[in-house]
Amino acid sequence: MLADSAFDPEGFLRDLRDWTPDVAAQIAAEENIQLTPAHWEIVDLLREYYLQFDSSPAMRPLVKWVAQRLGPDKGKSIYLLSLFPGSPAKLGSKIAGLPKPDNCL
Amino acid sequence: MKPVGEHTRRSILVVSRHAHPGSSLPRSALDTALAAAAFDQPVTLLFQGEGLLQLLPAQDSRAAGVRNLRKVIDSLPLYDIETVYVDAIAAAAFGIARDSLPASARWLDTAGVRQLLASHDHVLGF
Amino acid sequence: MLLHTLSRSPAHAALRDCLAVLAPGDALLLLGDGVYAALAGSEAAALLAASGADLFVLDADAALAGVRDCLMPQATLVDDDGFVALSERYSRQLAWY
Amino acid sequence: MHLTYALLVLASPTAGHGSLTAARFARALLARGHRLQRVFFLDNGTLTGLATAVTPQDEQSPLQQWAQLAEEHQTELVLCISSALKRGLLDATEATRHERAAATVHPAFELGGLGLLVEAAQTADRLVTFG
Repeated sequence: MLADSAFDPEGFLRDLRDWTPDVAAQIAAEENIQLTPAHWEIVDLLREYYLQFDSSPAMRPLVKWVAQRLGPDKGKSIYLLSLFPGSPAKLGSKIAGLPKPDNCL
Repeated sequence: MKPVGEHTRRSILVVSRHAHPGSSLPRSALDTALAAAAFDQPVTLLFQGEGLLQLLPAQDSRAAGVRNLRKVIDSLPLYDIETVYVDAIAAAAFGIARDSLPASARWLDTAGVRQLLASHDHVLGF
Repeated sequence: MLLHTLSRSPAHAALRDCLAVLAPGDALLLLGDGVYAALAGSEAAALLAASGADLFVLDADAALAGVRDCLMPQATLVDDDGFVALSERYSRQLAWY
Repeated sequence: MHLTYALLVLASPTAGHGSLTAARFARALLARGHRLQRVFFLDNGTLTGLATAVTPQDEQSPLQQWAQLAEEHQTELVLCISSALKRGLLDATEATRHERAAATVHPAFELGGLGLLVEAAQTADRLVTFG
């Protein structure tokens, strides 16, 4: 468990290098999400997206990315919303330890 | 944002003609195109002049500590921007060969560039 | 048919890039340091004259640069109102800078 | 014929006078009876909204020109949020969000996403860029 001081007031990691799978579970718990294998599939894909494209996805490319990698059943907003309620791209990225969004998209 | 009907949608052409990383404009141009696509608005990207240097492969930004613009450009198809347009005359001037640019790049001569400019409702020069 | 605006001096690539696509029927408004491209007898002025585009210079910027009285004869001075009038006539604008 | 305009300002308020030219263009189009839907500031253009900028008394301040225009015509002035944050322009919300001491955006301006530029492009008959 990381100390509270490792997170900013919105619950984002201050230093992205602190991210580990356990930290992901800790961030998720703060958002009342218990990470299941279904969540992890998406979290891993988000980290892969970030490595490949040096950016965090907006909702639309995330849906397409998931569809390409996990098939059309999972590449749907409604499926992603069921795992990460509200804003899957933002919430998923937060748990995946990607940079804090600047709210531009 | 208000939903906009298909018949009223105005198309945007983003012309990116500065080299990175010396200018922040390429990033702003790309962000504008991504935003338009994320909101499902018709958008086209044209790399003109030294702007086409943004497309060079094998960019590695790790030592410099800045974002890798080419990697962001590689995400365009996920935003349903399948084709980017490149000014062929500028490419020749810089000695850039066709096969060194992304497969999604379509090369345009001067007439092609003019045609692109004329076929969009708004043209944004970066 | 486009309204081009050029605000960089002719020493920059902006002029070359603009000339590459400037066509008869287009309008080009020079503003900021772009006004130097219309200096009578300059290389840039010759290229602009050959482009076949209609040439305009923003009056305030020509005055600021001190070139108001030495512009190429093909160029027309316009004020802010004239700039807006140009944007009415041409539905698309492309800024070169 | 009255048109709807949107302006995109990329020019820095301190390098050249593109931001002032854009403000005069805005006044001129309003004087000709057109509508100005929104002015979107992007890239170095966002520096125009820096509340703490001090311009010499004998020079025109781009900040004041735009703020006056907004006051007289209720013009919407939007600073691209990601460009603004990088340049130290934060409103109260963003200052809290990013744990910075103070807000630095002039109240005539608001921070917003690029979606607002995209939306303006959809509704405007003319989109004029000042670089």
